[in-house]
Amino acid sequence: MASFNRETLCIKIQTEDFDLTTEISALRQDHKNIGAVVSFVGTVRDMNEGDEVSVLELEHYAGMTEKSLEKIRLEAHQRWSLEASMIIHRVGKLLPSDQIVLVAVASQHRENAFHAAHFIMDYLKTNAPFWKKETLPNGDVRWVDSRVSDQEAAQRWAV
Amino acid sequence: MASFNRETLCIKIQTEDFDLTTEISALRQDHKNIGAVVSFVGTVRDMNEGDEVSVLELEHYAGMTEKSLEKIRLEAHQRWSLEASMIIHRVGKLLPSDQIVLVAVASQHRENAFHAAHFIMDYLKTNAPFWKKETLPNGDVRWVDSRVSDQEAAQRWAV
Amino acid sequence: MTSRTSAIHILYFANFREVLGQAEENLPATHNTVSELLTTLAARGEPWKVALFDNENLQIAVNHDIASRETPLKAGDEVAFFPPVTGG
Amino acid sequence: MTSRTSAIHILYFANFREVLGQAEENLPATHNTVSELLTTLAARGEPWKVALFDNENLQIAVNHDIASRETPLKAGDEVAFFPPVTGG
Repeated sequence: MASFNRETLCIKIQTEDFDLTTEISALRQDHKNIGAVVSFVGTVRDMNEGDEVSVLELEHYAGMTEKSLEKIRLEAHQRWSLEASMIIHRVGKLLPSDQIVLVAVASQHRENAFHAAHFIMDYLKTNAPFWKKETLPNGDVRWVDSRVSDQEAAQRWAV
Repeated sequence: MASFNRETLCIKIQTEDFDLTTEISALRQDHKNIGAVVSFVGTVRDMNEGDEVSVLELEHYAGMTEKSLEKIRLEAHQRWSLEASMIIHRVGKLLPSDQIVLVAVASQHRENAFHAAHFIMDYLKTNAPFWKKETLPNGDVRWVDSRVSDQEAAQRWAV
Repeated sequence: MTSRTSAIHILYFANFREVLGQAEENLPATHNTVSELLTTLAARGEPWKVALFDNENLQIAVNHDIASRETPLKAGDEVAFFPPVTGG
Repeated sequence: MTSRTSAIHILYFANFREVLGQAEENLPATHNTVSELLTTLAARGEPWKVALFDNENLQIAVNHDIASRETPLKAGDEVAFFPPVTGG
């Protein structure tokens, strides 16, 4: 459970891109009894609500972001038997097909890792203070609306 | 849906290791409208049934393996709206913490990718002809028993 | 001018920041709850009333924790107002 | 000796291969079902009867598809017998 308390490694908010292999290797380090690693990568789609998207800009609430992500991560560790987990979320300007977010969970058995990664993403979507603003090819700029489906997804995990 | 029919890229049985970043990049190529990529990596645990494990050897039924994995993959594409998916399974001798299997699924929305990756793994565990043989530190060699929990996991996806 | 430690520090995010024309400000710590603070802000006029006071989807955080209109406030607290989050 | 095309080709995997002491063989295509083939094999004695015929967990594939004891056989078919799979 070494990395369980290494908060600085488990939550990262950054403008730069991340490399999946590097991050998963770091996550697995010192945990020999891991049998399953589930990772989720969210990427910028080139379409939203029927419109082409040229640029996506991510704003966040520094300070609260880290705290809320760590709270979600620890909640996952309380609900499922996990060996390690991490969350990386990018902020700033992104382009279509860029990586936005990585959630990775390692456990002895796959069921726990699948549930925990899904849970973390659903909670992140509704509880972590990030906001997306998209620029269309004609120059129009608009804030992305929250989705009812995301609210419903998070509510399914209510205990 | 370009890679949907590129069977040679979607199913790989190999002795060599794989690199997560490289494989996910290949999976995402030519699919700009991907918003979610869920990957599962199975790794060799250093313990099984209370005993330390030194070496794990994977045998498979060449010919049937590819066919059964492709069947599982296509079934996932029929059940959920997916952009692309792939399965890599290693065979031969592996050591603790080595990567065994990669299942990666890309979709527009995360719910589909999470379900499909989980489904593929649960079906692979019970339907693809692979067998594990483990060597203990004292030299004892034994075939790994199938798990009732894997049967139950697969049955939960029955339609 | 109220100094930060004896005041309530307020932050506005995303479209709130744009509609209200500011990212942050300090107000006196004479407001005992978020609701009282919102009443003061609503008195500034239409955009404040619509974006915050009347907004059923208003999200509130006090000292980095999700809060509600009933959450009590004291000097030094950081209050943030923002629309529903859309990260991930 | 039966040639492969006029025969049924049989494969044994994992511990079956070890217990039965062989990985593959050809038998005449005079067996109309997997069940008939299993009866022939069981007549060879204890390990064959125990590992295959009496084994409730016996897994069967015919031409790379999961099959059952009732699956019909014809010349040229490939039949595989194996224990429950444990990959992944």
